[in-house]
Amino acid sequence: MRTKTWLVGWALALAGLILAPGCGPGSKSEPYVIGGIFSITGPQSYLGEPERNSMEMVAEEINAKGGLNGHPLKLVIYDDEGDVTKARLDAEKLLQKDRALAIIGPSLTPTSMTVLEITQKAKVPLISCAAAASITSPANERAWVFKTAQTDQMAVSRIYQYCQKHGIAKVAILTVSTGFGVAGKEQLLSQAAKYGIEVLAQEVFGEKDTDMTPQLTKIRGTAAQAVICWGTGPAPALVAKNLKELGLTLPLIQSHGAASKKFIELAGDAAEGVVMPAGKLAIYQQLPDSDPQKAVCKEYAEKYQARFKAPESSFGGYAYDAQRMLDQALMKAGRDQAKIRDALEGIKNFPGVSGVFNMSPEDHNGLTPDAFVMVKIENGQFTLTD
Amino acid sequence: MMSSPSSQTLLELQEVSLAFGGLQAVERLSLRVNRGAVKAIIGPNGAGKTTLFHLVSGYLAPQQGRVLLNGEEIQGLPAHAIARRGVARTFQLVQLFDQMTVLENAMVGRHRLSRAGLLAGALQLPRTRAEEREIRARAMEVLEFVGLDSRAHQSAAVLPLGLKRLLELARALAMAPTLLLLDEPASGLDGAETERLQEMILDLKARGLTTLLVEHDMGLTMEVADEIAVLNYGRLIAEGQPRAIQKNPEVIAAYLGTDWQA
Amino acid sequence: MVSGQGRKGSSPWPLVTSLTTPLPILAPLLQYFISGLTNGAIYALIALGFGIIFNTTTIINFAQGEFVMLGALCAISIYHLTPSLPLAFLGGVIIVSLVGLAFERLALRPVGEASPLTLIIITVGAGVFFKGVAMLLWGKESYTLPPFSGEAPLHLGPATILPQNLWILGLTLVLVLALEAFFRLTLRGKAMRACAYNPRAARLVGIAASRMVQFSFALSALLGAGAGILIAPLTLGVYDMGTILGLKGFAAAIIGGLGSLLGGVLGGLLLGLAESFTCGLISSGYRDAVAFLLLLVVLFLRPRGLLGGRQ
Amino acid sequence: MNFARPWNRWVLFALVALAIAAGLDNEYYFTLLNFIGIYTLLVVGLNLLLGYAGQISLGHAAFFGLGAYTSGILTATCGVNPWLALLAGLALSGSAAVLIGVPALKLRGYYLAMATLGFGIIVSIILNQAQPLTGGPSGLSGIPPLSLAGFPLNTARRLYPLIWLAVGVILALSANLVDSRAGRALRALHDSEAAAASLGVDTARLKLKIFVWSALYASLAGSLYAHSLNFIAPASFGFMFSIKLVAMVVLGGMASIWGSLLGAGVLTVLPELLSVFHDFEMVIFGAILMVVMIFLPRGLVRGLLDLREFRQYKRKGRFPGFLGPGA
Repeated sequence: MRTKTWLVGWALALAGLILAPGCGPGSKSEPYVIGGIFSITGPQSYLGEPERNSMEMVAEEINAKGGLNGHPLKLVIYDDEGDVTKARLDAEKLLQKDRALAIIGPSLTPTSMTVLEITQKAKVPLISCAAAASITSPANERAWVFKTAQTDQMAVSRIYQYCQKHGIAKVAILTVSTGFGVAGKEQLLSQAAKYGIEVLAQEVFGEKDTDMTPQLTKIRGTAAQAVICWGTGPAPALVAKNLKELGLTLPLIQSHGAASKKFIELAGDAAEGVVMPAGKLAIYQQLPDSDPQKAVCKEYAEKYQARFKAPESSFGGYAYDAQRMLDQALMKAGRDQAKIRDALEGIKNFPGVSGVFNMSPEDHNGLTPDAFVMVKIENGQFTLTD
Repeated sequence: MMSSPSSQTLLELQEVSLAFGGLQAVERLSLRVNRGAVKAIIGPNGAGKTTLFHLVSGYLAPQQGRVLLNGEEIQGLPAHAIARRGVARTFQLVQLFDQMTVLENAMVGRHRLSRAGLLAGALQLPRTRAEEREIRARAMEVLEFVGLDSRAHQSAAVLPLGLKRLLELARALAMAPTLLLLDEPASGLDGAETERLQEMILDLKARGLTTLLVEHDMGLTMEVADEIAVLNYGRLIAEGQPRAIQKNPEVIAAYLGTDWQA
Repeated sequence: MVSGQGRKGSSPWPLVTSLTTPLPILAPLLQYFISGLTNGAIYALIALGFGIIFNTTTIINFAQGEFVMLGALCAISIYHLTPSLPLAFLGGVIIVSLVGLAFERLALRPVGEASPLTLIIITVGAGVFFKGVAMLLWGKESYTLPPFSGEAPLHLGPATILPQNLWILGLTLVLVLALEAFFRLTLRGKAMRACAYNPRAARLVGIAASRMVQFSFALSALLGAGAGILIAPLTLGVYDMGTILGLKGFAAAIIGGLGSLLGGVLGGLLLGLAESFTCGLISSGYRDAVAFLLLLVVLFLRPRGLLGGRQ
Repeated sequence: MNFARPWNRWVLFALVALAIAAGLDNEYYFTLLNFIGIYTLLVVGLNLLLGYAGQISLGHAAFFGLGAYTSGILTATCGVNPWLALLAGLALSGSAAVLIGVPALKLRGYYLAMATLGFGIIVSIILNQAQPLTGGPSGLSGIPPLSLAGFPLNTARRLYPLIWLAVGVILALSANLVDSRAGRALRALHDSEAAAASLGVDTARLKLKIFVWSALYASLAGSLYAHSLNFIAPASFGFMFSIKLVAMVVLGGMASIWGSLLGAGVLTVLPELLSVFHDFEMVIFGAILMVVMIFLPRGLVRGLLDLREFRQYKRKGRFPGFLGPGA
């Protein structure tokens, strides 16, 4: 005896109907629609959440002042939870359903790589907030892709310049097993020779690992004069604590991924003396007034704390700069996506939180190593160091 | 249904022993079952009757001794290999396939006599569909034999205990077995159902099926059994014609305790 | 040059120092051993939580790891309200045992004696549910909890150990002995084990099986929370810390033998050591892989585990 | 038209699939439907193993990953023809299934669950760490699209017919399988392994065969996933995805082929519809697993049909025959 399963057949047909009318909204509505894809939940939420907040903060400000050339900004932000499949679906939604003029994000390297495959084909400008250099290079295949995060290349060169200055020739590297970590490790290994630095040990740790003493014990066995820890999230703070526990006196150099007040809070007094490259946001008070970024950082930090009652984050700065640059491009180019792309590519000495941007056809990041300054943590505060 | 009688004995146990930890479930048991006969095994609870069944059907393997089917050693073979040699069984606690219908339960009985594998089943080529029809027909036959054909499409789970036992019997018969092991088929049946079961066992015997029966219902045993073996504490204490066994003092002592000395 | 703390004075353990200083190869091994033990003790504590419920109900609670997380986060919140560690410990432990009770009552009781398949899926679902609720309550940040007795590392020759680790090792030892005694010697303990062997028979002899089951869930939740609070100063508390800890705790319970609590602790320590030696000597990337490889080896060669009796 | 007879069901299935294709012009919906199709292949395979044979696997995403990465590596790095790479993926996943299945399927209940879970985690760690081969955590890009006789299926709309043809074929094969001799033996060993063995069913071999079958379905889905996204990262094949697959099986209904389609559909569309309050997704997801297992153990499809049958019984007072297989 067969059961009647028309119920399932009808359910599928109904699902088709419900979804169908949703497509094809009026595309000639007033506002400029801007898309956003961030890892708001999931393991990398400490990146996505401040990025979304900063983007919304800028849009609220613009709309309060009557929008751009009279067009209000309409933000459509999706959470990809750090998952490649979701990021792809969110991007398709922004392109097909919401008809976004341009998209900001995603927060991570893997999600950015999958999204740029279709935004590039659809000729829609994308400003990624992820670090890997491969997002905007090779330039000829990435005409429609920009990025506001400083690339790992620059952070590594700043670190190695610092090591040279302080007579550190032998280092051990400890990198996280994520896209960010792998990209950092490649740069650390490829640039070492250029600065006359020898990498004696290459250890890795998981993003969720909570005890790195075995790796550090192995490093203690080498002749390394400093430990370079490349990671984001809570783990780098635990590396600092483990280092202190083991009584290791080796100087600890972190990546720009750890340049946040949260790192100091979690690492506690193990953070003392830790050095890292950071965007100028971390120490903007100590910048000379002549530095064009000081005003921008100050404004961003104060507005963010007022609006969200939480400390500002350099990751949020990536989206903040992206939204402000996009506003400038929209003012100039209006709705034409090709013109928006050209406007973005033409941005020159634009002071942002992450550095002064000078875009060009060959460089869709527009930042130089001096977007980073070396900072040291002394009694719980970031202080400028050379 | 019958295989050619090469020798008088279909099943033979030689010095079979099995112990669970300290408990000697079956101890150096030797037993013969003649082709075409109905042999009953009786004995108090815990005498090792069901263990004997598990040993013959391959559910358990003996620690010592040999089990011979048609002269071939089968002890230690996995249960499905022994089943494929034509040994069918029912269970003391009914083991039906509850998520399937009565007909489907019977159709699984035809498993050893059909060949379609996973791929053939998925593709449903004509050959497989033909085999499927044949399986369905033979399954309906055994259901008719036990009188369950009217409930063929009902779920096995809803049948009352009596009918469940009949379905288990039908499923075993669907294998066209050479040897049928019945583990207390009458327990839980009312008078009429036991009567019906008795007729069926005799009918099957008439068709030449060899049966090994474990049963407490002495009335049924006396009617159907050609020979009775009595087990106590895993040892064979008596064997012979039903009449003789009934009067055997040792058997009575085993069942009713020593102070009932006749 | 960059300033850093110099090493404090000579170590109080002359024997250990004399042994390890001449042989430089021994020093890292000792450190791997110590960090292996301390991590292993964390897995052992969690394995105990599995053992208790299994001893009473033959259920494997896949949400056990989330009790660890909830314990840590509750204690951290309480500590922020009133900065007293004992109060935070007590509060965290009580809250989570109530959660354990509610979980048994609402999710497992209605199902009765269901198949392992059903119970696995329900407890896995509960784990995801608790994680989701924790994310809503505590957000996605990581939080710290101050260690119970200071952060100054103690020196065992070249190797160092934190006082917090001694708390973990110490409590694990105390707990396993207490629980073994409880299940072996006390009447209630035997009653709980009776429920596992045969709930119906247990009821027949007047054991309120359902109350025993509830008690076992409360006790194992309490233990999980305790473990969470103990490790929070080292591992930080975050809403998604429970999953991997739960899996490793379960692996430890199986390696040691599901039936035996002592086995669970042994399994945990073994797991911790395997991890830290692999990480130190082979490759740090495959640290978690070795833990589950060990699990597979035990499952395939000796499913009963090292000390497991009951199969 | 009686929908019960098999052929009518496939006509309805094709009709609905075509209606959706015609009705939509938007790439997003095709991408969504393609994912539903890919997940359905996975869920039907897992349902054969979990729902019909009663063997739990908490590491099924591993075979999905093996299929995806074999296709990805062979095509992106070695330039092999995608169809050959797909076959290679099937071969690799199949042999991995035998390797892990033989020892694991001797185990029962929790032990089997933990063995499959351990295997799944080990595979996802290898995908993450074997960076020179798999591209590591930042993923593997440059996977070419599939092409049929030179016609590249490089958009979701073009891939849609191929994926849903595969889904239709797999659903048909699985529905036939479940009703065949082997399918009955499978369901038999789920209800009582001892009784099935007593009828001559080699339960160990059959469990292994169905384990390999479900791994092949997963590998096929993995290859299609790799070629539809052109980029894969290890995070998509981890432990949480295995749990999501179990949820799809449970929601749709254990031992229900069509339920797998419904389970995959609902749990793919739900997060998209709920995108406004993403933070609740985990809570809802966990609740579904618990509630369905407690109140609707036979899943949505059978649960609703049971409800309908029960109401009929109340109204007409006659006791309807219970449900046959494959509802």
